[in-house]
Amino acid sequence: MNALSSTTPDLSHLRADFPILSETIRGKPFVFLDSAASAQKPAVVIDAMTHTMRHQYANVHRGLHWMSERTSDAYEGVRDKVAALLNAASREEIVFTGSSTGAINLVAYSYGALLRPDQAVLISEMEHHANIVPWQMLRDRRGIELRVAPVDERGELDLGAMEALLADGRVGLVSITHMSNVLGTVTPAARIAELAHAAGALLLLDGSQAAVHRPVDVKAIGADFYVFTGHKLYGPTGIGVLWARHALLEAMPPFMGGGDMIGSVSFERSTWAEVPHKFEAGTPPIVEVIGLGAAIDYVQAIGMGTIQAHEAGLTEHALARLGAVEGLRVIGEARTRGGVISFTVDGAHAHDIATLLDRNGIAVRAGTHCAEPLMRRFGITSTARASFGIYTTTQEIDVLADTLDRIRSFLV
Amino acid sequence: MNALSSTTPDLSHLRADFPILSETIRGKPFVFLDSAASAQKPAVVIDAMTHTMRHQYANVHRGLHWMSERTSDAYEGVRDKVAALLNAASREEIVFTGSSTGAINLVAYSYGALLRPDQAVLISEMEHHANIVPWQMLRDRRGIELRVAPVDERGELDLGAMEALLADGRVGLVSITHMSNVLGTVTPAARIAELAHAAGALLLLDGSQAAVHRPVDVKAIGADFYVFTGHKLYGPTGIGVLWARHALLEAMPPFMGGGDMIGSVSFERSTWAEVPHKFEAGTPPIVEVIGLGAAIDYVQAIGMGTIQAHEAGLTEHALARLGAVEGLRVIGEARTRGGVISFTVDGAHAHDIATLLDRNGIAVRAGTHCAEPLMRRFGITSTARASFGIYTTTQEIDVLADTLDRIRSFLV
Amino acid sequence: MSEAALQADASIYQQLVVERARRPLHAGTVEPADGAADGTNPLCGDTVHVTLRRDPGGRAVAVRHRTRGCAICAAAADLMAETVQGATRNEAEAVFGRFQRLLQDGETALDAETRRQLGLLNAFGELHGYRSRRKCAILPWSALLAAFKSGEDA
Amino acid sequence: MSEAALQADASIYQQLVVERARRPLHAGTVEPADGAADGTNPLCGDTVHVTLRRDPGGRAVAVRHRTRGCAICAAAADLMAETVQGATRNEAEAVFGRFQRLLQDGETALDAETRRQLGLLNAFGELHGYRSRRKCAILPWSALLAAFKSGEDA
Ligand SMILES: Cc1ncc(COP(=O)(O)O)c(C=O)c1O
Ligand SMILES: Cc1ncc(COP(=O)(O)O)c(C=O)c1O
Repeated sequence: MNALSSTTPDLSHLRADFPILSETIRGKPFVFLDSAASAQKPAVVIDAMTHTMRHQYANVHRGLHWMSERTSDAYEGVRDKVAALLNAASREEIVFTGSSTGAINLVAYSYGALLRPDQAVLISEMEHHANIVPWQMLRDRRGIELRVAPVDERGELDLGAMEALLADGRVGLVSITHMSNVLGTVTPAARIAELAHAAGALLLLDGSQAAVHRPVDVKAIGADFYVFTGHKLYGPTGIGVLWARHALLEAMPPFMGGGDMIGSVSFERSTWAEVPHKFEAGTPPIVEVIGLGAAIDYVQAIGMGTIQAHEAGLTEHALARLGAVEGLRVIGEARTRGGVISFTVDGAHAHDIATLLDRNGIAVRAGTHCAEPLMRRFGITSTARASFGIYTTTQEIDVLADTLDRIRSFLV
Repeated sequence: MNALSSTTPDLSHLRADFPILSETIRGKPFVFLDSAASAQKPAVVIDAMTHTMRHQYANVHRGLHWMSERTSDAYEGVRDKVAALLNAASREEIVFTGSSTGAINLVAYSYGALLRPDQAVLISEMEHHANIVPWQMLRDRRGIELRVAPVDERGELDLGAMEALLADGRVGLVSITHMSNVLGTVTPAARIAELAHAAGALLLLDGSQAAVHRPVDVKAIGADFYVFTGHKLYGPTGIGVLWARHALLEAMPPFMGGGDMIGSVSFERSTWAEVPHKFEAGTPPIVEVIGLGAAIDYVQAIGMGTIQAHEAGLTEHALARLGAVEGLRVIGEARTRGGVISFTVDGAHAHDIATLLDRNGIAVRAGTHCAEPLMRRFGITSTARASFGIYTTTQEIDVLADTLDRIRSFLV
Repeated sequence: MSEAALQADASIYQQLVVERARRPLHAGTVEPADGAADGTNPLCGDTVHVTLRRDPGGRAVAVRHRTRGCAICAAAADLMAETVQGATRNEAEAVFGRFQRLLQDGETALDAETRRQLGLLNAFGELHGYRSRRKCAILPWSALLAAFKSGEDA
Repeated sequence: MSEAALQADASIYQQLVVERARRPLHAGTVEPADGAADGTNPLCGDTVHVTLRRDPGGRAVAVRHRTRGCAICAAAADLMAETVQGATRNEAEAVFGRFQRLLQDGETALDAETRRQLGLLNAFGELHGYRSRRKCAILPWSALLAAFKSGEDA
């Protein structure tokens, strides 16, 4: 049953880096299989934040004094780390936001203001609400059309249908997830970029999941916007990233107004600061940015390729083990996928499964996973979801499968 | 010279709570007089954040499992603490944002969408850019008028002029600082609320400074919106607060779209969650909210009244000591004021003063303090600013005054 | 499959809960009804449809539910229907109040008299350690109270 | 006022810097000028106006500045004017390059030859520990290079 192929890297030594993993839940060892909702934090991230607040903290940018300069250096240094992570052309292309949601809303308000009312935004059936609702709000504000590319039975994007939806040249922006938080599907980003660009549209990729699980190269993909969120990448809450091509950031109007994003202010007229500062109004999440920097150092030292291989091994093992649980149906069987597995069990409600797993120390998520339209697409109301991180082991997956077996016999 | 009146509470024992205060800067003891830009953090705040990430962390709201429930409880519990701090009518009136800037922009986008183009927003000459630029952007977006109430030579709001600006009944919102970050002026909030309401306008108070330095009672003031920012209240970065009357939050459209702020989502139409969740899209700054809760517990245990008295004593002492420095001019002499003192020195540029103070371990801020229009009002290009916190001592103010004396004789 | 593990499962999903979820005794609709209402949990999409008939004194002489939901919700609906049989709206509200206290504070916080009054509903005692599931047990009750009200308004 | 404290102040604001800020030797405007430009720091509002005259070989035979700014900026402008007297645009750019390295890395990172070439400009050696003030010292140089350029374009 221990189906891990020999090429799967062993990362079990990393568990010691995550203090929370030694907690017990209701008297049981903590089996955390909810990383897709938010990942746990390694000590290096916690320590970077603590160190800042204990030894080297002041507001950034505005101060001439030692503490402020040093804090600004640490803050700005993280822009280079993010640029390297995504292979961005320059550090000026990196905008710090509060989360992925904050980043997508920034684009919807700012780039959205540049779209003409007769243009359309194209999303897909497998988007997270964060990549649906901002566009609905833009539609209702500005009159643009919202188009939805279908997902096939396997849980893959229907590229043919997508091409048809692009054909009239009226789509100004394609906004698609790079990896589904429900199905695990990794979308063919470079191919979508080609399709979008051929139709005169730009491409935003929601990398909230993908950036955590695999190497991302925005240049090789040919994307125009890319977003991710710190707390899923083993980093702090309260910090997200928008990457966009420099020329786009230059052309876009600011989103929020306030300190640090202005050139000069008079009551008649204000001018904007250079990008990326134009988009960072007010005191930024300073300590959180520094913590994100530590998280990026941490995953880069492991290697995103290694992380991807590790999770591929886990996913393969999990699909085999879960597939053997009676009545269990995995939702989504994309050929390219990451370590997120949604499932239903005949005769057992997802919430009951989650509660009984929790009773046994195992944390999974149950519900619609902020993807109601996708639930409708598959004719279900909710799923249970197990998702993996760098600290997940095959033993944990085995505990999950064994416990599911027992729960099923108990409930059904 | 040690002019501290006997009624001034001695808070010097609190210094031990702030690890950073024992750092040295360029070989000198760290004298931190830049709290108005961002305050230092007591160990209890740092520990609350660390404890969360080490022992009890998961995403909030969405999870059924133990860690998620406990984290949600901790997160939601802070709403009660904030409501108590401001004397809000209910916890549902508290919305978490990324900062004061985020909170004001939320109101400018959301409540701003309810203003008619023939209405006006009234601000003042002493606003921080965070309370100017969002309204300029609203003006440019929606065509509303932006009116500016003047500030007199003393640095107080000209209430007569304000009344005149309200007289035609076209002002929909008055948005005024509760305490100037440059002049230290505390504005007569309850009186402004009366004037605004008599003219049919609502009142937003920017409490970024006031909430740090004195007790705030939004009910007694009669305000409609109140904002503050965590990092100035000895709390984490990346967290701000919007308080608004429940009926207003109900009436306002959402600002950002995404997870957790929806009732249900279909591609045709989405419905919004109950307030305050309607305004909290996506994964919130969970750890930062918990840290803010620890900061509020900390200042509440000291007592906001005690903090106010402490700073009143410091300010009196500082005005006496700085007033005796040759060529030094304090900008702003409001009768009701808090612990923020801006000054110029004849023949010495503010930046040189700041650098030479820094050379001696003393952190002050120099520049326009994100209040360019106010600089223009006083015919200056920049000031140096010393600002006080609960950990500030009269000894530190003495060191500042002595060093300024020396710097002056050295530079001029 | 260890005995201890099974017991752990059973501590939250007591035999009675699992049985009533599988084979409810009070499922269906009362026809004709003097009151009917739906309860929906927008978070998970679960729904409970409650119908009831009342005697001239206002007592619910028949209560039925149709539930599409989790085991907690389905069992809570069925045990609710059984418990409020013959109750007036006021009496049902009093039972609901006790039930909420059970969910909120747990069995040990209640006095013996309250626990006695709760009867079968004590099966949900361990739910108080599972805050996010409490609303599953409460959903049928919101539907019931709305059904009482709809009958009175008609 | 202790001697040690005065020395600390002087380590960043050397005597030469303070003197030139108080009493510049090269303030004013060259008239007529072959090149003129302004430099402005939007953060503090400081401005430097530079005018120059060149000989047929392109050498700046006269350079003057009008500075409204902090001591660092004023002294940097004055010492710049003195240092680039007689320099071509290329030579001035080379001096600026060395000056930037001094500000970036500090005196100790430079070789003896570079330090010798920097001459009076070594007075700004300690600025490298005060990153946010470097732009004050650089502002006059941006104005100078723009002034050279404006002369050539005309
Ligand atoms: C009066 C005032 N308003 C608004 C702000 C903005 O706060 P933040 O930068 O945390 O958004 C500040 C501080 O920078 C302030 O002093
Ligand atoms: C695919 C996807 N997009 C967007 C988000 C939103 O991220 P956040 O809540 O951090 O803004 C998530 C996670 O919740 C996600 O999985």
